[in-house]
Amino acid sequence: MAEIDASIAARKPQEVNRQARTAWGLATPALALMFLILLVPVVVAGVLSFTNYSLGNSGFDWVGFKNFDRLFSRSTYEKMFIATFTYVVVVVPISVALGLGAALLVNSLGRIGDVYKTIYFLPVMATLLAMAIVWEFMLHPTIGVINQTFEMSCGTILEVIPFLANGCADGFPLWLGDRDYAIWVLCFIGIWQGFGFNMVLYLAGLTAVHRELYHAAEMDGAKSAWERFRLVTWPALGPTTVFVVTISCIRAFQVFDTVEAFWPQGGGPNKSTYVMMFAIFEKGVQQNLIGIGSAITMLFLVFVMFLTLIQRWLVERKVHYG
Amino acid sequence: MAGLSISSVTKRFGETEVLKGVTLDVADAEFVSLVGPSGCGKSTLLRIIAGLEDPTSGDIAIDGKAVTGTRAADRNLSMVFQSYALYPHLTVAENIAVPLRMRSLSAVQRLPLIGPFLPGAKEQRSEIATAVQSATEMLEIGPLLDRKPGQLSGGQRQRVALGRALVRDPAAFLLDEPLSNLDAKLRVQTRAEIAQLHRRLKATFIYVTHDQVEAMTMSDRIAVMMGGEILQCDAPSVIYEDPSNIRVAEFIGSPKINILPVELANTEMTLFGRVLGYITEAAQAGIYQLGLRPEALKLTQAAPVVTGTVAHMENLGSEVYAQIALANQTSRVTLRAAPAERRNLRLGAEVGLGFSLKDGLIFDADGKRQRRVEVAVTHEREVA
Amino acid sequence: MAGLSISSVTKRFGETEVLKGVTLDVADAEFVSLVGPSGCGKSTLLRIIAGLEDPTSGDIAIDGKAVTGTRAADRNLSMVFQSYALYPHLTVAENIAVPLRMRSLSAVQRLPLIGPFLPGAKEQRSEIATAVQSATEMLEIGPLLDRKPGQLSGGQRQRVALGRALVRDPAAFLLDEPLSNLDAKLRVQTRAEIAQLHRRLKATFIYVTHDQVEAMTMSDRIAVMMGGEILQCDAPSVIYEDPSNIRVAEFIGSPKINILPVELANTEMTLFGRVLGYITEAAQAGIYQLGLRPEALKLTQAAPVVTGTVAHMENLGSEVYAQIALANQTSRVTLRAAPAERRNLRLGAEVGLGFSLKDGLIFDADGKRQRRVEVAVTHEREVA
Amino acid sequence: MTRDIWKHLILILGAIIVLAPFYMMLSYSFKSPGEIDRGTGGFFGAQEMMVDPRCVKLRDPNRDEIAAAAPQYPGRSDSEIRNAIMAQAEIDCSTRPVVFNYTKAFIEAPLLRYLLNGLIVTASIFFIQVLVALPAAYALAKLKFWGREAVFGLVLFCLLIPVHAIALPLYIMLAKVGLTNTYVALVVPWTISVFGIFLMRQFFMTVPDDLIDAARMDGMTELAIVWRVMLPTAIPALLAFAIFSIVAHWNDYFWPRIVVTGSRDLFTPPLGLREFKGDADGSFFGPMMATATIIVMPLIVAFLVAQRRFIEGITLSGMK
Amino acid sequence: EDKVIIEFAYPYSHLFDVTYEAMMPAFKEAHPNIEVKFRATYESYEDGTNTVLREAVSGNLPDVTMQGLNRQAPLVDKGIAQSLEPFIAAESDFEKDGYHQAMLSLSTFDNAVYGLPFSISLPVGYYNVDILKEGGITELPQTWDDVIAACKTMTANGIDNPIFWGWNITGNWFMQALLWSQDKAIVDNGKVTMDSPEALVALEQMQEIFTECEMKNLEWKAALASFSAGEIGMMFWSTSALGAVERSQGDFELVTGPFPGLEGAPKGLPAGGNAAMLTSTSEDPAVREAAWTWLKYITSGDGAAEVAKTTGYMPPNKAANEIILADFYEQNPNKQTAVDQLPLLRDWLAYPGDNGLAITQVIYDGIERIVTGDATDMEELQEELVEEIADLLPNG
Ligand SMILES: Nc1ncnc2c1ncn2[C@@H]1O[C@H](COP(=O)(O)OP(=O)(O)OP(=O)(O)O)[C@@H](O)[C@H]1O
Ligand SMILES: Nc1ncnc2c1ncn2[C@@H]1O[C@H](COP(=O)(O)OP(=O)(O)OP(=O)(O)O)[C@@H](O)[C@H]1O
Ligand SMILES: [Mg+2]
Ligand SMILES: [Mg+2]
Repeated sequence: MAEIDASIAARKPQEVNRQARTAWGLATPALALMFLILLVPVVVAGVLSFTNYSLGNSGFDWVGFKNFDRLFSRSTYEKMFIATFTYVVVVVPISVALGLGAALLVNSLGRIGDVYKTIYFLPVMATLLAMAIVWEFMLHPTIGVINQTFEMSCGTILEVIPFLANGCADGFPLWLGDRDYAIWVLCFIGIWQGFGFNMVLYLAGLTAVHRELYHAAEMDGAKSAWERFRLVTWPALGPTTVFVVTISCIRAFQVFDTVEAFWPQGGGPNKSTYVMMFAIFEKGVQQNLIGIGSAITMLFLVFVMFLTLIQRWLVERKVHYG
Repeated sequence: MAGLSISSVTKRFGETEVLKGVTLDVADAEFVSLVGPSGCGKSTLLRIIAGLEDPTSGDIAIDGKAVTGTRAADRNLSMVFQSYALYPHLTVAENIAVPLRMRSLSAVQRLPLIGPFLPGAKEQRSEIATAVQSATEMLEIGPLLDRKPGQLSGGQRQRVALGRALVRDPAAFLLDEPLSNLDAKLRVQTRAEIAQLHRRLKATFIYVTHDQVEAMTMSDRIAVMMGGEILQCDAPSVIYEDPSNIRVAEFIGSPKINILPVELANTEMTLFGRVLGYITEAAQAGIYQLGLRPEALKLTQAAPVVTGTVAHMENLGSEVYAQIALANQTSRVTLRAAPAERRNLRLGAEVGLGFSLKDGLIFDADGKRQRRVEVAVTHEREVA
Repeated sequence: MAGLSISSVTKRFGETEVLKGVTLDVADAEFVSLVGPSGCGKSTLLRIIAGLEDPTSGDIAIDGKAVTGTRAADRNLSMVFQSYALYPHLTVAENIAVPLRMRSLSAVQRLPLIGPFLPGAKEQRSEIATAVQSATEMLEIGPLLDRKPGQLSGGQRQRVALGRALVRDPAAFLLDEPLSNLDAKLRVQTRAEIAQLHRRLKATFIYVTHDQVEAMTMSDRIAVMMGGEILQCDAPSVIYEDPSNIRVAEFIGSPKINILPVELANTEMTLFGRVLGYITEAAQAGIYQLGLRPEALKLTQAAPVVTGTVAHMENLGSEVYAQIALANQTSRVTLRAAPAERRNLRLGAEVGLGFSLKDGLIFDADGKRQRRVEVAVTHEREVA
Repeated sequence: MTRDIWKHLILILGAIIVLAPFYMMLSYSFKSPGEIDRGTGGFFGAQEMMVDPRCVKLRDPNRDEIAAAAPQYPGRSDSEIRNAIMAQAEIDCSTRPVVFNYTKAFIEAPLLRYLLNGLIVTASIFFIQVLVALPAAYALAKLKFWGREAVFGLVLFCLLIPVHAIALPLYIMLAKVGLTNTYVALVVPWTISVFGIFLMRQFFMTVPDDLIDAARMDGMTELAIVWRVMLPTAIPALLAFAIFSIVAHWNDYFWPRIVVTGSRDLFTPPLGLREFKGDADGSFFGPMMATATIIVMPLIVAFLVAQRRFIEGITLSGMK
Repeated sequence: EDKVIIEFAYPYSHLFDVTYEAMMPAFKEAHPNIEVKFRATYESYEDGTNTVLREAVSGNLPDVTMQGLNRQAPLVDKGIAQSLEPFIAAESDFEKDGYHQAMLSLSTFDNAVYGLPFSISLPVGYYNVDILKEGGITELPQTWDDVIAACKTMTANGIDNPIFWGWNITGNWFMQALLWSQDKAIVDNGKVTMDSPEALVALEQMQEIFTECEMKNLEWKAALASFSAGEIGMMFWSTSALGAVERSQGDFELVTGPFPGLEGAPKGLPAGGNAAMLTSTSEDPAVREAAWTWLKYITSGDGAAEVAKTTGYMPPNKAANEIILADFYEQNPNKQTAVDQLPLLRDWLAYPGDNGLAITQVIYDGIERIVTGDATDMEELQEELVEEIADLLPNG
């Protein structure tokens, strides 16, 4: 008995080693690059967040937690949190749901669905800088198509809708220049731009669903599309959904390009779209206050990491792999 | 409870024609086995009946009503898939409960959180639990109820698939090789359970199997399918004893039937130049094929019809199959013998074989059964 | 070409102990069948031998060398998976060619574009093509070479999986129910091909099957596994005729062996109060179990040992199984009879049964075979 | 069929909303500046002749040049001569707006060169990303090893890192090794795609273990399994990743503008847009939209090609 | 023969590419041994500054760079831009080259010249004569009160969008315009004068304009589009946008007029535009000499003339007028307006310290609150701004 135990003890680590060695071997290039390209800069940023470094200066002073201290005392930063959260809370669920919905509809149409697939994916493919300009024109308060379309409804029966009635009376919203609307426009464009990508991810996920399972579901009496979805599709999409939600969340937290394109200065009317990434950019790049920019970055990381952990903890438990 | 009628169903996958006009009527409460070589179209036919695949042409009627265009879910059939198709994210118990939940609980009652508290839901849920319980006990997977399919052995998965099909009471059961991965003991037992279920529910069964014992013992009729056609559909004993086609005769029965060439000239029937008998009615002269089941051949010392040497032996414990290489011929015949006769059957031993011509089946050169050829036997050579 | 040695291998999945110390030595070029009830751990054992799963404890040696820590790819074994595990993106031909390409072509030669033009690659590629060709012909999947697995029937997939395993010449073959989805004819044929391959390659085979005919006819030895242990591993005829355990006896043989309770008091052996014989050597008095294969029972009118009524009949064509409900007893026995005896076996008919005690197997109450109990037979009751 | 009509209705409504900006973009790329700003001219614009201001400005004569030209315009005052020259210039420099916009896009911004740069950069990035990410994703999905959770956690953490936050340290690192203003600088920071690792890992999780085991039995090394089994069975996921990676880097504006401060020869396509950007001094929207339209074209073509490869249910069809 | 290569970077390609293209042939002829390599253009002034800062750290600065006028100070502070005094001293007739003294002073720090202005802009009024007529206005307003009055008349006559006032131009340009109008510098002696009464006047003036005229908070692209489309009556903006406005101008008559003042004409106006700075890190005197040659060329004489002809900016150098026609401005009356205002030219000031740009943003945000109606009490706003700015000042 003792002998056997000894042999187990002697062998076990060696065997684990074998898989582990291969695994580490496979992961090493990725890990090395991750450290060099992502983690080292983050550490640098972490160090800088305790300084008052500004690009072009020959040195810097240590300022302790002053940069962090600042973050919590100015009303601007409060607006930053509000804008960021509003964006995330609105964009993530809607773009995930629309992505899933579009994927399911498109998938159920077979070949014809390809047309929609391409169309819905267009916003993902287009250069944001150009699209932002188009949106600016479309959202132009007077000559933009959107308000002009609304104006067409003036004097018609549609005016019973309060929004249209108000608009016809007092003018339609300024959209981008309107502090009440700017954030919603931002959300809308975020969804417009992002759901197509979620759709493609879900389409990829759908290819991993065993077709025979749909047949089994049919035989089991799952008559409605919804029942088949609940029974087969949704569980099979679990891994995809984890991915889509995580990524959508992170991307929503990292929203920046649109804000910069629309409001290169200041982050929207009354800072209503002053999202976190823009703050990092404004401080760290535009205003060349590397210390504060780094501090916001650190805060951002801690913050998003925390939320990602919670979310993963909630979602991962329910997901079935393979 | 319903009869099925399949009329001239064809199915093409691209270029290949998989079903070439299948017609089959299954009476209410009948148990029909579908046998045939691998790839002949059995699963495809089952899937067409189920409504999972559209036939290229032809019609299906259930209980007299054409179901063309009716969705699978509305045909009220139950099916075991050859590949099991278990829901990977559900436990064994949940997998088996699915068809019941889908059909007996309303959409609202199935809701995850509030569902259980709706009126009537509780009783129905416990009814379902009972049904699942009894199905799993019957299939001996009771202890596995909380496992996911990924944690089961092959045979256990198959039993779950079977459980999911049998837990309901549908118009008809379509079972695609439901026992292929079970051991003999369990198979016999499950076979008996299915037979009993059949009697109890009086349900229609279409049962695809490769196991002839299953087909022979369970079925009211066996449909032998080959190359996308049904060659013969008849009671098991008829299929075995009175096949209408040499392909059916060859397919059914293990070891395979022995086929020997016989010649008919005038009224004489000869095998390897030796007269076996005389035919009473005139038949076209020419080469015919004589089919003899392994059990029709008997070892004999006295005046054997053919002689040969033992070329190969297979001992199944309960019986022995011997392959005899015929003297002066290239062909071999297989003989089924009792274990007791093993001593006569050492490899290389010279043996004489006899048979009774009335056990022989005569086919023409194309393989069609010649029932009209009646042979007046001249010399019986049976051994005691 | 190598022997395998499995020593006290155990395997746990979380709480459940699936293998409880399996020890088995397989000689070089030996063909061992692994049989056992569904879920007993056969596939798990195979996967451990293959190196796909690590045993919780115990060791595997191939050809005398411990392979612990050797990767599956380096053990040079070939395996058929119960679930086929075909590469869904490759055609049938490519699926079968994979193991050859992986082992005979160098990494450079395998490159998609330039590979074919490298020196030596052409010959090797054509060698591979030839090997694939002959494997597919043997398995009758020649016309399907360009299909993807998704376009195949269940049996065809299984044959591709088999082809992929058999195309190589490994140290040992591990086949997990490779014929379960094939029809009888093809199965017999493939069985013969495998047997021939075994003879030709002199390779070691471990063959998991549920089909006793396969196990009995192909194996040098059969290992009967139950509940994570190997109960007996012996030549087929020994397993059938001389099982060391009642569970082995019950598991092997279809229909199942009949077990009747016998009592031993002094030197008398009694069945249902009737003396069957006297034992020559003294044995512990008590209740024993007498195992009688269905073919050991004979119909007899004269002085039957037991009588009963025919309760159930199964006609397999080549033979008939009759279940006889014993008079005044709750138990039934199964009888294997020739088709000719069917007329005596109408349902409900009263029949008498006799048997020769030397065909009986005696087990103690725990199921252990009692080989020391020699019975001096008092009255033979064999029928002619 | 009625079900499908209902689906089409929803999808078409969505398509209209999604397409509206593209309709505008295409339309703007045809129109003259005035039509764009005023929102007139329908889809294709009136296509009235317009003057290329740059061409005209280049022909605006100096005092010396007017003096030189004087003999051709006898008896005219200097300013009359200038007027005449400018009038001629305006005639010579007139084009249709659509021609104007697209020629600007291709000539003023050497867009072909930029497109080629874009191709080189995105292709190299994607190639290396796949090379690096897939083995890691496979290890994370299918191999058991000590520290797996930690590595995966690290991947998730890296996913959170915003490029804008680390751009500066990265730029300085690259500058220190003298790589700014090279293709390398455009490619290297993106060679690691934690996104790709995460995505492929999620899809690899759904590949049946038996398939991998079969590959091991067939003698594949773990690396061979990655390329010969995992990759083909996860083709749709790889395509999704390809689309993501290519789209992101083809359109990336932020990073190229940071590292490419030297010659314009290294510009990627979106940087071509900046040629027409003037902020408060007014941008040139027509050529800008023409450029944007041209930039997105290769992506659309690539997507159309790629989506043919989204095959249904490939993963499990070889399994029982 | 020895070719000297110098590297040069500038912002806004579509505005200035043509300018350099026009001046290159003459330069090449004059200095065949100097090859100017144009770097990637800056996307904007901000981008220009950031790029140079980055390049300073990584050590690959161009030899000559064009920077926004208000961005020169930080580069001088950080020692990136180099003094031009040694070169000026070596030139015998430098003054003769005729820079407007005011312009030169824009680039003078601590009595040393660090940059030479290249293109200059000033705030002006753009008027849509058709709308003004429709709104019942015939005279261009001279003071903000006039503007407000005009607004009211126009609104009364059914004009929806009477005005757009370019408060959102970068660097608090219009805020500085209102302060300079009162002859007050926004930075005085290293102090930001947001706490001065003049600043309060400026804030209140803005509030008055925004609210009384019911000005919409338009983003600048939207504003330019609206004006070009003929939707806005009066737009106060930089002269430099003239080209763009004319290009897409709708069917209406456009005139430009001087920037209104608080009471009467403004006493001063901040200069916009950019200046050439020497940032060469080369040790080679030949390169430095070549850089200076180029720098001088583009800001004087022939070079400067092209600025006038090809852009909406004013040339930095009187010599330009010798090269272009004297009646150039007569032919381009809308460009004349800015020239007329030249005497008012004042510094576009940068805020001191590393936080200079942050201060700009604070003031920008403050003004935005006025436009959006978020801030109503100007005194309170001023207080808040002063406080925040104090926080950001180097010794604050
Ligand atoms: N991943 C797992 N987790 C838990 N239990 C498992 C797992 N895999 C297999 N088992 C259990 O281990 C036992 C042995 O499984 P194995 O697949 O070896 O059976 P088997 O003998 O091949 O059966 P079959 O003939 O049905 O294929 C079964 O009871 C099964 O339920
Ligand atoms: N999608 C497909 N495309 C092309 N051919 C197919 C497809 N599906 C099945 N087939 C072919 O159709 C024939 C019938 O298949 P089917 O599955 O019905 O056979 P089967 O009788 O069930 O065989 P098995 O006993 O092997 O399961 C086979 O030859 C198979 O190769
Ligand atoms: Mg089948
Ligand atoms: Mg198994």
